[in-house]
Amino acid sequence: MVRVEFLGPIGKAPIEVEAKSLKDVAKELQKDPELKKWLEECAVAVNDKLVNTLDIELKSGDKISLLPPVCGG
Amino acid sequence: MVRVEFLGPIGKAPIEVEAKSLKDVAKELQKDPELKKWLEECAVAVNDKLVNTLDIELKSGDKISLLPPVCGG
Amino acid sequence: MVELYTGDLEIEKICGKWYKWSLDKNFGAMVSFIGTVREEKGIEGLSFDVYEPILQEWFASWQKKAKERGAVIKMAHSIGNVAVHSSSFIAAVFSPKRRVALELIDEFVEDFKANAPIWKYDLKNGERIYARDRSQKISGSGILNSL
Amino acid sequence: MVELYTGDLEIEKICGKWYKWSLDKNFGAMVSFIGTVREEKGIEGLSFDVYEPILQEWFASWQKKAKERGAVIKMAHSIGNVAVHSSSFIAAVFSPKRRVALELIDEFVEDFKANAPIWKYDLKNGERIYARDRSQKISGSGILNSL
Repeated sequence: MVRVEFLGPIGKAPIEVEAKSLKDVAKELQKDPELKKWLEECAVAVNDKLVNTLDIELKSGDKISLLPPVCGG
Repeated sequence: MVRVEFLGPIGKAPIEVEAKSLKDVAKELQKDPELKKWLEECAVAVNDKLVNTLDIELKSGDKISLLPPVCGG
Repeated sequence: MVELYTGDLEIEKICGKWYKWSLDKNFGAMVSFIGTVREEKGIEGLSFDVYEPILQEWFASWQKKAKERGAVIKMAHSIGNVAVHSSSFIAAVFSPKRRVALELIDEFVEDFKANAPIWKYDLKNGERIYARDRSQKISGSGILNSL
Repeated sequence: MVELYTGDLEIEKICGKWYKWSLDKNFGAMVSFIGTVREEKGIEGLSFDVYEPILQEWFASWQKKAKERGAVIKMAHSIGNVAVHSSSFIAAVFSPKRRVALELIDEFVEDFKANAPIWKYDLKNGERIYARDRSQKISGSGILNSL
């Protein structure tokens, strides 16, 4: 099981997902119609490192974070 | 008579010069060998306005300032 | 490390602390950027969420870049509510050379706006409204939708 | 108007005063540049001569340029001796937009270095030595030698 966290304005509680890769996580999240618009706009971090590809293997306990568009300052 | 002031590191007391134009002032200052190196490096102001040409008529009481290379901050 | 504070920043205190710290380090130049909440569209203020783990890592990578140019960066940011005409952000670059300081503050602030994991909300009639239209996608966004 | 002070600048006081002044003016960004005397070549400090009439006019022309872009510039400088690890120069740009503030501070500081009528001396063994090698000719220099 990996943990998926939804940061900032997404306002959704963390979920646990059965996944062997980031691709599995993407498939799972795409099932939720409310997440549709966020998936298009979010960056993704695995264990707090931003990633640029879905070709990443995951192990149990990994943390996936979704980061929507930012505006600090 | 116009007044010529030597600013900053030139370290020379002001002088009064008989001059009808800035060209007259230049001719007068060129007679002083100690000013030679400064004339090459200095900008010139007439009544506290920087000027870019010697073709400027002067009247009695005008103030000419020599500004050597600067370094503020 | 980014300094994070709940509510608005005490700019004079933070800036004074950094300035004093810098004096015996032989930096010739300190350039600072302060962001203050503007009164517009009837907002009472702004509110901020910060994701600290990625923010600190992003900042550490900038500190490394600064060090390679002989400079140091400092930054503080607010978490939560900040009223109109109060400050939520300050960054400063310290460097022996003025060109490095002037160039780094510009690059740093622009990258901060584009990539620091901080989310902004307008405070209006007591509500917290995500400032989506002023927000930027972090580079690499959208991969979860790319299958 | 440029603020001129004898000896080193009380940066925290000046900066705090400007910051407080700015808060209700609805500027979103304040960018400041502070110049501090570096310890090098065994100097005790620096010393400055300022020609105020042309300095104020030069500054007024920059204030006009800033105003056209919705910004305000403030500046303070030392006259006379400033010890190593003390500050002699501070400038700040206030603007509703961050890009204007970041660009203006850079242009202003560079033009200040090239054209503000201020002369710098090293203080070494109690002597005041003109820093000719670090000084720049004001544009239009040399016309008195051009006949």
